[in-house]
Amino acid sequence: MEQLLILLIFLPLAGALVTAFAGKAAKYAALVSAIVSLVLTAVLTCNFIPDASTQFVLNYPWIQDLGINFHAGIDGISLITVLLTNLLIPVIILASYGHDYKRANAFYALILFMQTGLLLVFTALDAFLFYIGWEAALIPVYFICAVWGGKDRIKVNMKFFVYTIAGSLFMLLGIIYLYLQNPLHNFDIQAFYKLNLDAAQQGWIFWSFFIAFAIKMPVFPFHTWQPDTYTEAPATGTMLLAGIMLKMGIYGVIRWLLPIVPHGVQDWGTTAIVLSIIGIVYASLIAFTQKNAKRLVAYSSIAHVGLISAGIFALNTQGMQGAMIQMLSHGINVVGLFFVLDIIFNRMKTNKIADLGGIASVAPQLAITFLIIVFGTVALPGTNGFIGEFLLLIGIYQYNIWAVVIAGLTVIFGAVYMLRMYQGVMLGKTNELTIGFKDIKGSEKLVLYIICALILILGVYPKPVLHLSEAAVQQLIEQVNQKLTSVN
Amino acid sequence: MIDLVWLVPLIPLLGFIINGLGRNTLSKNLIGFIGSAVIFISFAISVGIFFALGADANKSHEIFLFDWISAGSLHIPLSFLVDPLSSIMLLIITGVGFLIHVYSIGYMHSDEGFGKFFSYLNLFIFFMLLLVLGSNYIVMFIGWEGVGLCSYLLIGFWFTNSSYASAAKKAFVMNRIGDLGFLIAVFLIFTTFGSVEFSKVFPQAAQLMPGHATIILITLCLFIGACGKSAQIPLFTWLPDAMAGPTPVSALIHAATMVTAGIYMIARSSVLFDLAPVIQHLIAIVGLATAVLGALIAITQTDIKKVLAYSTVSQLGYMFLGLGVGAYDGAFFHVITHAFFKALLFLCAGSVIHAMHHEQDMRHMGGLRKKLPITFWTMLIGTIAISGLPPFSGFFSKDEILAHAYESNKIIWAIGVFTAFLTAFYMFRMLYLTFYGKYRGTHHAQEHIHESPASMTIPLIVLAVLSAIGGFIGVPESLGGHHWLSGWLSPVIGHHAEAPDHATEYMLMAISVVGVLISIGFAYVKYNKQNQVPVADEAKRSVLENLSYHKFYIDEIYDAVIRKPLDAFSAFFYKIVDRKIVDGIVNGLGWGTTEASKGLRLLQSGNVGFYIFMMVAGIISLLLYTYLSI
Amino acid sequence: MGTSVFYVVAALSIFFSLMVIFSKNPVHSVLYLIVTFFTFTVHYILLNAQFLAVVNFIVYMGAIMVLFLFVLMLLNLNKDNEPSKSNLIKVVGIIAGCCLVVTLVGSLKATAISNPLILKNPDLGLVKNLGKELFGPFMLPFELSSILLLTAMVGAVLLTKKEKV
Amino acid sequence: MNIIITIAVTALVVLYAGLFKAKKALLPISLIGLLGSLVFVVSSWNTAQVFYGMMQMDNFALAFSGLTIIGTMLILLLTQNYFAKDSENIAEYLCLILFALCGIVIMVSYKNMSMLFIGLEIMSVSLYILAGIRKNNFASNEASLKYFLMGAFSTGFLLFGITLIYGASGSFDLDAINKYLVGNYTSVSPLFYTGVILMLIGLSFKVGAAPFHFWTPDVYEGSPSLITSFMSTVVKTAGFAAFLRLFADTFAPLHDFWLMPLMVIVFLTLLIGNVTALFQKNFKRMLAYSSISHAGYLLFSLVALTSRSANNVLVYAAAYTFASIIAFAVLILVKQKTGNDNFENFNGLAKRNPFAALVLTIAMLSLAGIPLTAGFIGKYVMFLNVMTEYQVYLVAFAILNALVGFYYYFRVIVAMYFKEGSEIVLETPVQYKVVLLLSVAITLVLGLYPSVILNLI
Amino acid sequence: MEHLTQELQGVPLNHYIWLSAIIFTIGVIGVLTRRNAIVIFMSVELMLNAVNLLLTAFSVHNNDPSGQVFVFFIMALAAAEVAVGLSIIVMVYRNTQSTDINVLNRLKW
Repeated sequence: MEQLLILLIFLPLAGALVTAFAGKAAKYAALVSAIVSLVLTAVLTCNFIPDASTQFVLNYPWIQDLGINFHAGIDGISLITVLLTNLLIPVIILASYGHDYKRANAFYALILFMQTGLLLVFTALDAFLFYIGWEAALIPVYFICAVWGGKDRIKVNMKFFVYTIAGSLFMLLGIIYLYLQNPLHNFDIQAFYKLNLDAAQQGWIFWSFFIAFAIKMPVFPFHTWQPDTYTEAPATGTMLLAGIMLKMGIYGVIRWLLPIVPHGVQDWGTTAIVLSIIGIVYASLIAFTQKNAKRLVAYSSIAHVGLISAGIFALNTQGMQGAMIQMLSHGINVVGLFFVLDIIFNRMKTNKIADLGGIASVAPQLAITFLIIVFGTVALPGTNGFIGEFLLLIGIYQYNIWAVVIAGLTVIFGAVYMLRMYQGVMLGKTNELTIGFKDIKGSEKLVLYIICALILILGVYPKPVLHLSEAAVQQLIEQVNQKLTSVN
Repeated sequence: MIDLVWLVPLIPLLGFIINGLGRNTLSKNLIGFIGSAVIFISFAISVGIFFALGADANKSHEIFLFDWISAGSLHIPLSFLVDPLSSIMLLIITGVGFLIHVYSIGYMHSDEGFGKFFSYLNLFIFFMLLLVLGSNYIVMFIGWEGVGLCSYLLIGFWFTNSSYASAAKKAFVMNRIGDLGFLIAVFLIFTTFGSVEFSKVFPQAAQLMPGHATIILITLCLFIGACGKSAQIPLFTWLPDAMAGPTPVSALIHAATMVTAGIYMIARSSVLFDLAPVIQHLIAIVGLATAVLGALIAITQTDIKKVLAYSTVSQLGYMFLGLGVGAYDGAFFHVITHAFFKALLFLCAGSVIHAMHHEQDMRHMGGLRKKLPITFWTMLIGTIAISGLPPFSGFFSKDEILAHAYESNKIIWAIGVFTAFLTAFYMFRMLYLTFYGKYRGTHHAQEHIHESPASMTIPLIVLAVLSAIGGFIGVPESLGGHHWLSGWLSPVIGHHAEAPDHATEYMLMAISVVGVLISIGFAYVKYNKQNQVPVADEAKRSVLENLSYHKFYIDEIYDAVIRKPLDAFSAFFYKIVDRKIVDGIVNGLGWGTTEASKGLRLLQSGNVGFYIFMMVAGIISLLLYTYLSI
Repeated sequence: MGTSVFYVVAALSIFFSLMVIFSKNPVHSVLYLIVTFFTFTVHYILLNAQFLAVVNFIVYMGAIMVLFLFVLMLLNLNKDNEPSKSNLIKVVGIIAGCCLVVTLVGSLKATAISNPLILKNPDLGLVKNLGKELFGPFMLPFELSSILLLTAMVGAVLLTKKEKV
Repeated sequence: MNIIITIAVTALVVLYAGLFKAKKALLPISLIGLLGSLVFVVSSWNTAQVFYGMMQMDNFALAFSGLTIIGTMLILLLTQNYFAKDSENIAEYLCLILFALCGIVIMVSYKNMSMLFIGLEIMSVSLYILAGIRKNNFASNEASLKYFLMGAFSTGFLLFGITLIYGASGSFDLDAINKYLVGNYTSVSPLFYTGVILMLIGLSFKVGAAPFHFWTPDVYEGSPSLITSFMSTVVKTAGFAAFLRLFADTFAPLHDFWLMPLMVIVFLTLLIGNVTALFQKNFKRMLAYSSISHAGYLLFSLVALTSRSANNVLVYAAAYTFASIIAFAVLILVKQKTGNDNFENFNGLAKRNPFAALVLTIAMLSLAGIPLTAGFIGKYVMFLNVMTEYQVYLVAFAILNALVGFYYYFRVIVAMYFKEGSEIVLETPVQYKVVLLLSVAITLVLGLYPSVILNLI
Repeated sequence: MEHLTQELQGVPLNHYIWLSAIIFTIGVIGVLTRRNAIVIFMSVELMLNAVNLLLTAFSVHNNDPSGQVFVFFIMALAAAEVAVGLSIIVMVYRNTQSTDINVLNRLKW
């Protein structure tokens, strides 16, 4: 069964190679590869036993001298993220069909290359491997954004790149420290879990990891790369960044931060939650008056991620499960949002809310799908967003009631800015620009239908997904609590 | 029969799906038929359930469908609760809903979005049913937010008008403020009782001491939720704006059903509220204030729908007053009667508007009595019903609330009665302005005025009948009835306040009836005899009139106190904090490094002498170190 | 007389080396340098390093200095036309030099090693002795310095020969 | 020993071949000679022979010899047509490079100060000359003279240091010196300390560490690119090997003493190298500053002396060497077409020559230290090395500098991929292709499976 | 000769060190203050000679001939270096008609 995981991880890489040399057929090759991955993921999910154990474990020596192993496996938490990745990649590839990218083979190869990196991040059980995946996912997306992005792309992407890599290098520092502390001298996650570090050590390891993750998510005040990058990146890049890449940070917190330095979390978790919650309100407020829809969604993403982050640090089953499902939901929704904006940009060459309006009257299909996505984002019950947000809020509530009162403002603010945007873009009278808007068709329709279907299905019947991660999440929380109570 | 309850919401959902998918392909007749038929089927089933429940000794049935969310100790099943309260709500929703659907066939016939409209209506019914059927707070919340969504969609139905779209947004956002309260209440309930199921929460809650802090917090949050949905102060301003939607929507959502969800929710949670007298007082006061405010504003409005909207606000305030004084059944009674007569009034107004080609300003109406006879007569019935003249339905329900208010606090009662007088006044003002006097519109329009088609008038007639006789389900004992409704609801709403003794009750009734009659007379003199017409917008008014006409400037106050500061904050955070400070620090680091680079590279002057000098300096310092360290 | 010879010669060394760096005319510098080297030769003799004294005399004074002089003449630099550095730089340079010598000597704590130099083996610096050393343990570097010299030869030819363009 | 002989003989053969105008044969002869020496490297693996107590061909020496020889071979492959257009004396150039390589092999294997000195000087003198072989080029002249003057000056300090150590310990032999240190640990003569510091200065100069780095940018920029590539890769590697042999082994007992100055040097080197590189307009000059910064990282191995220090330097040097060779190879190609080294000339390279652009990208990623390239492994082992002594602040500082590094390395990538440039088509000659492919393959292999090199020494 | 050297045996070693250090520093000062490349080069030679002298003194002090052998190597280097250095200077002079090092500042920043 392990072979399945090897196949899963390296199939996209093979796909990337094929795609790179596929010439004109690159986009189809990429899609085929992505769909095969998706099918594999489905097979994997079917074979997954939803308990707390790590399954499909691979463990091969890699760089033995440095104690580095190719150690990967899947548990419930990983599975959700793997599912997210392999579900969204084909959607994103399909969503890019509206563009005629130059050097398409390189473009699609990079996407698939990134997929391998992401899968490594989400399955790694070896800190070094995790780090490698972490960076391996970053490079392709940098190129995607910088080569195919907007006119300000170079500067903005440089900032993005340096910023994120700054975080990850400090994480590397933390990893090295843990490695040195580990008497076994390897990077095995289980060995890291067993380390007994004192409070000071845990504190600074917490920060070395947290900053990396916080930048990736991004949590206030490490977020300023994000709106610029999202705005300047090509739609595909934005979707990759917001849909999947951001989850690396969340996953990192769950997998690497909480269980390794529970005392650090205990000492600094409040700070993290406060930052996250500030981020929610702050980003929501900023989103209120954004003039560019893409930027607005970018800020909204900061707010949503802030909620997820706060939910995780609340350290309880509901918050964590909420984070799991919200990762999935946010990925789907944000991809949908950016895709709709991309469709609009493709046709109108602008994402300025003031320039748009009235599209709903000429493109009803788009209007409806967009509406569903918007309501998914504002967490209307019956959509996927609600499940996550509800669980997250209940998780945060158990941490602190005032935290939830402030974090809960997202419920209101989200509605305000999202509906403002929807109104500005879709409603009202058509103007000279939007009068000639063509409704969605072909691949656009397919993508949006898939996204809407996912939003509704997850919203109505989330149980299978929740079930996948439940045991793993509970075990993780127990583990953390045990560590908290046993020592000190 | 009761086990089939899942069909009740499911069928409208099917209608939504069919109409939604076929909105461009199916013919209007078919859409109208499907849209109405599904509601009718639901109605039929609801009736069946109602009688089945009546025959059943067990008054509470939980129908489990599937597990929805489960995380840790939190388990939320999707299950329905059929009990007297929900069964009666089913009847109202599907019954009134059906009539409004039928009405809409006529009303919306010429609209492009006919299919869309029906699908939205069906969806609304679905969510509303979910709201009342949910056996736990979360399912209720789904419906709660779902109806908010439909309200958003339907208010913004004519979205090309951007002020309509804004009204829709406003409605949704204001509802959301309440929803947050609801949500927090749910969290509190979950952590306090370990469950959100009604069947587990209420028995546990009954064990608690009254005035328990958590309970107070829970009920407060629930009340905030109810305020949002049921348009109470301070969250009521969305409801008048919601009149932007097509009139059947106003009738169905913003009069008969959705806005009463708050009352339903509080009635449902009466066990909790009974334990929190402080909150009950708060509810009573807020309700009363809302009732007065709504009535005061309604007096001077010129838009026929706005009058009805503020009247709705006012009536909702009444219901809250009822809840606040512990008359849950009275409040609920008013919900029912209000559903009848307010739906009727809105539909009549719709009929007028339909006839006037979407003219809503009463200053351009007048003398329509002859041209629209059915509309006139039905509207007259509705007006009398709302004014509270016996034996029309409004009389009984309003009186029950007032009687309980009197028991609770005389001042509250006095204000309540005064509000009732106001109600009678502005309702008859509306009636006179619309149907009496001379026609004040353009001649061109006058020629086209005609009575509405049967699909519209039949629902009017049915509703008029209901408005007229609907009060008999709750005839108080003092008038020889035995208050069937109260008895029916007693398994759900265990505790209810004692009614005052008969003599007092007679006196209260007399006062209110006489007062109402005087008000009507006053309106008659002013608007029929003297043919006064409200002045144009820009004309000068007295201070009080001006305040009323401009809705006490509440929208403007909100705008200045909340929206503008928030937008200013937004701009401040974005332009100053985010761009300048947070991003400025990041960019500053980059800039600093570049500047450092510019500076440092000057060291590389190209001059060998300088290089060697620097090297020597380095050597000297290293030697100094050596000297110092050994 | 004793050790005073050393001090006299040392003083001369210092004096002439100062003259080397302070005389404006490069040719004079070379000549002073030759004199300085001569004083070094004397030092070698005093240390009984006869072989080195000879080599120093031949290689430095004979070959190297002549080369310098030759180049100076070739380039026609026998005038004191060197644009001198500003006085500030000179002062700074001298101060730096003083600092250097202070720190250098200070770091050596040279005063601590006051034991007099005693020639334990009078034959130490004789050709025979050095030859044994050179062709014994130092055979390899000795051989390898041929590469160094060869390199220098090739380089000198390469750099100064006119290209056929 | 036979390695040096082979190289030296090859150099002589080349010199003679040059005399007989056998131009075509020069490069093959050199390569065959180097290949021969490489064979000797492999064959004497694990033998740890000591020659006359002067040279120790242990695995350390062999590994570094191997690396420098391979690096030289790759650079020699780039000489095709490189010198031909402005000189007749190709044989001499090759000969000088080979002589320098001789010096380098001595430097990596010395066991006696005299050998260090001889090796260093053979190498340096060759380089003084090589830097100036563009006789009519002002920049080349300037580079040569600057290098020479400052090199000679620094040699003085190195020699003074050797003298003082000799004075204190009474020997030039590294073992004897080490024995002296261990034997008199508490009463090491003050002369010795100063000697160590002066040697630190001399060697820092050779490897281009701040504040003794000033020659580096000017000389690298002024020298012919090919020579610069040799200087910045092979020579730098050798310098570090020499550094390591002396400080990591012989002077190890005094680690506490020279750690502090070394740290200062490391900090300064990282800072100056990275920060100054940021604002360069000239690609070659940027590479010069980047080489300074890499010197800073390489010195990490001396900050914490572990059993892996030597090997870490090898890994890092290998990563750096191959990536730099790629960079210089592409630079030479670009410069031959456009005439100067500025960044603008790389604009749009991805269109003109996608292969070169891709390869250069990988090289830049490696230099920047991005995972999956050798450069990352190099940086990683260095960080790991100093982290064993928990030099957290140093690593944090290095990380900050690495960030600056990303910035300027990515400028090249940005220029190649994201900017529009001239339409001049750039062809890659076969030999260049070979060099580029080999280097990139090594870079990636070391990045993906560094085990091949991690335990060499 | 014999007598002379015997006479001199009283000179303390540190005086040699001082002498070398001073001459070495004079060389450094020369390098720092002069602009003529040839004079700078001569100053470097001065530095080397200071080292040579010290090495010899240590050699005598340690009674070890290897120090003097090393001096021999330094001389060999000096010879090589002079050959190369002077040819570089000549080459530069050919191009710039100057041996002033301040002319050499085209490569900077």
